[in-house]
Amino acid sequence: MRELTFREALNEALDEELARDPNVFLMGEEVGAYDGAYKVSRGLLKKYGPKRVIDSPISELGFVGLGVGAAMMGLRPVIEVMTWNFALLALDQIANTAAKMRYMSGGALSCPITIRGPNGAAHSLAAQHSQWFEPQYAYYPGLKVIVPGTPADAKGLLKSAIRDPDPCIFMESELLYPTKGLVPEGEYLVPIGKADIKREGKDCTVVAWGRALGIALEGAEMLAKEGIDCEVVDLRTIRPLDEETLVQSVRKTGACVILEEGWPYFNAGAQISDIVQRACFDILDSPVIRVTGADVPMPYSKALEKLARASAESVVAGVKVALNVRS
Amino acid sequence: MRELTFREALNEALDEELARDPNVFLMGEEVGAYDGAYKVSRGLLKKYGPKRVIDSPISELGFVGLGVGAAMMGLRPVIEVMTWNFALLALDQIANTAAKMRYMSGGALSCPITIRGPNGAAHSLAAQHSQWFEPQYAYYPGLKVIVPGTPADAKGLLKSAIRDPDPCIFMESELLYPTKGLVPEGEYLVPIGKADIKREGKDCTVVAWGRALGIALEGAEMLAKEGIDCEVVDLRTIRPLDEETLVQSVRKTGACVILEEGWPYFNAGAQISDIVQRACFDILDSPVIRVTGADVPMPYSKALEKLARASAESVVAGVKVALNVRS
Amino acid sequence: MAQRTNSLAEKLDREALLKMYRQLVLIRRFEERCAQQYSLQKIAGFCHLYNGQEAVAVGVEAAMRPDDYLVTAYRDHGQVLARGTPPGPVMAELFGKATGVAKGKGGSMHLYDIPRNMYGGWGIVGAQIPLALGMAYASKYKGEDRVTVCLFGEAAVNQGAFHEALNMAALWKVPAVFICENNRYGMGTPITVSSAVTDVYKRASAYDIPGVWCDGMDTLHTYEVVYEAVERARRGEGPTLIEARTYRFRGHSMSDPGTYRTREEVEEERKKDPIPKLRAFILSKKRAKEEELDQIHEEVEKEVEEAIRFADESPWPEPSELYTDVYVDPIWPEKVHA
Amino acid sequence: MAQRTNSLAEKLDREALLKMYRQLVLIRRFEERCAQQYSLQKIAGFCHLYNGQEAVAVGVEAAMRPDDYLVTAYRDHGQVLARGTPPGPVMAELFGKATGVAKGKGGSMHLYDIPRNMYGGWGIVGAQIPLALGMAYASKYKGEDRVTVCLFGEAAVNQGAFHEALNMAALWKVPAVFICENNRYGMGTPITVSSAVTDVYKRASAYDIPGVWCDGMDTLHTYEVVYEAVERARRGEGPTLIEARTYRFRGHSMSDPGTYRTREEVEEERKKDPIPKLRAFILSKKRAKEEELDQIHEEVEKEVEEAIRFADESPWPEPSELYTDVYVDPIWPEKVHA
Ligand SMILES: Cc1ncc(C[n+]2csc(CCOP(=O)(O)OP(=O)(O)O)c2C)c(N)n1
Ligand SMILES: Cc1ncc(C[n+]2csc(CCOP(=O)(O)OP(=O)(O)O)c2C)c(N)n1
Ligand SMILES: [Mg+2]
Ligand SMILES: [Mg+2]
Repeated sequence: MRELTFREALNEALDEELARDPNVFLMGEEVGAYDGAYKVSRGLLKKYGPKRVIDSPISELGFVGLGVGAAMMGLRPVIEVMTWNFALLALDQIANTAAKMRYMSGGALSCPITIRGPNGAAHSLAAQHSQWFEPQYAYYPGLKVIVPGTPADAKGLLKSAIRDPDPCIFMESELLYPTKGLVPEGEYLVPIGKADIKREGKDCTVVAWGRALGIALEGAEMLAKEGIDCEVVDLRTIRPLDEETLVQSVRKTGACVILEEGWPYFNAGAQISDIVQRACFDILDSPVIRVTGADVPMPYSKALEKLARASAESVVAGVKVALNVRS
Repeated sequence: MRELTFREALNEALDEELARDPNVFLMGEEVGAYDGAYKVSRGLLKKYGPKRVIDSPISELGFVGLGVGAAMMGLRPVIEVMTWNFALLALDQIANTAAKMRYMSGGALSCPITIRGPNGAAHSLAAQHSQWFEPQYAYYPGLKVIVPGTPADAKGLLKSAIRDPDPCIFMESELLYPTKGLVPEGEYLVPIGKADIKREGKDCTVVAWGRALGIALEGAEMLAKEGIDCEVVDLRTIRPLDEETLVQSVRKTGACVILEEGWPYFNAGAQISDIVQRACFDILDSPVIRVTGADVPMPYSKALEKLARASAESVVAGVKVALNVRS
Repeated sequence: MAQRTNSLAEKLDREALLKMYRQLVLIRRFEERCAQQYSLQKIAGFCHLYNGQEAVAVGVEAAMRPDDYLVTAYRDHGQVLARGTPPGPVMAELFGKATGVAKGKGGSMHLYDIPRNMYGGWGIVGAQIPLALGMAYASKYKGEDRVTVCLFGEAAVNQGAFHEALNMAALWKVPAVFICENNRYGMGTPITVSSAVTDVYKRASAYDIPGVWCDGMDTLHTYEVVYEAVERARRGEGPTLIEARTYRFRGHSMSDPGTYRTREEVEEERKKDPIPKLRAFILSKKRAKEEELDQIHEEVEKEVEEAIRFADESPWPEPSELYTDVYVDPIWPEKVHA
Repeated sequence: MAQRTNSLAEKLDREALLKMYRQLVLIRRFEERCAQQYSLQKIAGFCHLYNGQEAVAVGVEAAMRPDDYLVTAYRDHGQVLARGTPPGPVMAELFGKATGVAKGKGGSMHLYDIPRNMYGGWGIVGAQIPLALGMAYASKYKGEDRVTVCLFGEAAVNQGAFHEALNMAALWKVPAVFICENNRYGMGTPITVSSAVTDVYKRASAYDIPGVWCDGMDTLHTYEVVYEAVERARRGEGPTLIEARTYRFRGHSMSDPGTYRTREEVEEERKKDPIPKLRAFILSKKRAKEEELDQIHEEVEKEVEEAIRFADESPWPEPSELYTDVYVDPIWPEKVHA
């Protein structure tokens, strides 16, 4: 095991997969000569040349569609969207073409594409650049939606996504890129669709994924000091969702808090809450509690932005509500 | 009160609003000379002329963006998307521009646009033409999402949407267009954000909206024959959601089934379920049950399509599960 | 400008010409019978017929190698038949039967025949254009000398997808030929109402690629013009935009009465019917006798009749098929959604 | 083709020229101070400076009437200052303060001044082009004789939004002027790498509208070319596509080291600095004396200093502001989301 940043872990995954399979190529805005807007593809153009690492024009619908078409022909495109905010322009090619081609062709077509890029807010990027898109993609049958929370998972899941025969939506986080974590040496894969318990505990299950994982763990540490022992379930994949691990954990702890950085309504956590309330109805002592961002477009000003965002403190508050503990 | 079809009711709403306010115009593919792909705008070009009723090129991103820009300047555009399936191409202008301009400008800009068109499957239109989009839009703060289920509501809500100062997403249904219902004479508005109890009952609340309302009512009638008395709550608006009416009903009946025609995961019903499980935790005797379409792209063949879709029978089954009644 | 070639068509042998003729007749007859079957409610949903435009699919097919790739929109019956897919599985698809080319899951707008390099069949106007870019990109990537031909209507040209894809296709010189089937209407909207530039081929200048037009009611002219573009692409010289000027004899789809066109206009265009045109050419060049051509009509008649029988007698998809083909491996246990 | 006009610039009076000069200097100085404030972390997020491109915003402003509308992308400091918004509220916005032009909610990429007809400030590349179409459409609808000027980068031209909007703008002859600020790079990507056609103005041919270029390092040439297009639009003759050839002296945004350009290239371009160019013109035409121009520099220096003080001393937005301006009337009771 070595310490790597999230960015380096992703870079290794891309590097290894480019080396392993000549059908893998990386395309997107600034991925080549610029080494990536967020430097995830650093060095790859130099190493693999312009056939494998391609700078695209700013044409999200077009180059995502290119990737979908190339995947349909058996290549393994990795398409970088500079951020998922911009990928709304390409949603038609993802939801109407990639997600459906296999079904509409009665299984004759496959679309082994991976589309990846940063999701969620960084700091002070304002409304158009600070959005979480998990629920928008997880709605569509035909897609897989992966949102890793640690460097090790990021590497193993990205490699799995690239090898997966179905279209994978892979969501990273600008704020996670520089964060560090232990990453196994050598080749390994993390399976798509398996949650992971990142902290065991007995009092309350906290569900999180992506960057929210770190916030959940931080909240759990704060609660531990008050004698409350949380189990943190890292979903890692949103579609398919590992209902088994999720439900087992809640059945063990008897309480559930879902942390999501995105907006509070019609988000991914709502689905998780629905699953839990049904599967754990008989054992829950209190309703499922959800901690989310505020229901507002993200404000620019730091003074407001911090109020709009989910935090470890809000996790602590949420767990206390779930456990009926007075603060 | 007269009987009108859903289509006629919408047409009346457009007609009255075009007559009332010279700032209202209707634009979309085929809305003019062709009288609308689904004939909702029948006769309006003839009556109001090409300044008020405009045929657009097939450029969803462009003409929705045009509407957003025109609304920003104080006009009241009604933009018809031929179906919501095609509007994915325009989602950027809706989610990133229309929904956010007021906030990003600190209140200096408004976007009183209405974007409307059919949502959901008709018959045998296959995967790309048979999708429900409520949850995709309801996620975004800044938007209002309206999905009427009767001709009377359709008329009153469309008029409210056109007059509303915020961007309204208005979802109709091809299958509802020819269906009839009583519509009040003369001018009236139905408020955005108010649910309506379409059938009173005491045993179980069935939540529905849009075309699912009819299915829910049909299911309720079938259940009535078996002595089960359902209350059918028609949400009518998905964002903002009338939590009060919803929760009151469930607190009265003690059980809740949510019917949604769309896919089962990360849909609108998940949010409703989440609200109910929390607000009614103390009184629910069984978990919230959800009845939805299947988690597959819509198949073309009628043999398969009928299996993929929510039905009155599935509502009956869902209510029995919720009430712990054996079939 | 319509590209004039060195009369490639003159060099076509009897076999090639009769094959083209048969394809024209097959498509026409297939579509006529589709219309009937639609009224009988055996075909459902949206159904866009190709009558009148046959010269495009057939001319294009003649210009392509069998291993070249084809992709088009929802008006796709003609193209899949031209590629050589037997009419039985095509009709069965329209009937929603298990023996259909997409097991009944796709329907009229989504026809595929991957072994014959027919890649659909797509329902979102313009969406197949970036796909075609990706297909051609893949050929170039793999070092294949196969060309991708992409068809779309004149109304699709106003989509951003067209613009983005053509820029990249030109920039990267992918082996693709973009063919606009300009039948002058997008549903009920004439091109003059939707496009600032009505000579579609002129849009090529914005991408610095050749733009040419061909008579899309003339199978041989279409063949010649497309052939040049396909071979140009094969030589690695990049994409071409072709405007095939054509006309659909029927409404936009089965539910369209087509009242936005005058009877006279339709009559006028019907005089340019590609079938008599190719017939006259074949006879004038003495490549076949009248009876031989009549014979083709009879054979096709039977073939389509047989296709309908096949579709009629085919089974419906099994209920279990509902959940297959969503993913390679199902992601969750099948469950009732109630 | 660069449009040569009848030397409109020659007719500009002293006052007009000094106003332009002051605007150039103000923008330059404002941006220099922004860079400093950014390093001091008083400005956060993405911050795209306008140094080098000032001639475009200033030339455009001179060509517009105050009641004409302007809309641009995220590189918008120059435009809002050129429109006449005082630098204080602009700087306050960048600081995220309550006194900012958008109450601190928008930030650097989203600057607005509706009373001065500056409509933003948009962050999705190309998205302001359909908006501009709608703005101009609204003017035409209302019968106003006001023109909408829309600015965008050369990389935005590859977006579908550009294509769709230009087609409709041309089709409906809306009173809009589309100005591409061709600074030759979209982030780190040179136009040659992203566009099949690098003379942006030539794209106009695909919409059958005039396409012209101007020297975007020359305030007066920009003024002349844009003026013709604005007046053409005002006369109801439809839109024009203008390519303003310019250059940004700094990186794409504050976080970009700009290593994709050679030092020589940047040095070469810096020689074309629009400020000395206009200064030389003013002096050569004897419209003002050296000292008067120097005086402007001093005044601007103070003005920007004052703007920073104003921003510094301004209060942060109240926490309650979090929930305002989402809708005209809040749709649900404010609630804690924990
Ligand atoms: C994005 C999108 N918008 C609208 C539609 C509805 N629609 C289907 S076909 C069509 C007309 C297309 O005309 P054209 O491109 O000329 O092709 P043609 O039908 O004439 O072959 C329209 C508007 C659609 N399928 N997709
Ligand atoms: C749709 C979209 N894709 C990508 C981005 C990220 N991005 C912001 S600016 C930019 C470069 C734009 O270049 P250009 O249009 O030439 O304008 P310039 O920055 O040179 O003024 C990119 C890629 C974005 N904001 N929106
Ligand atoms: Mg057409
Ligand atoms: Mg640029």
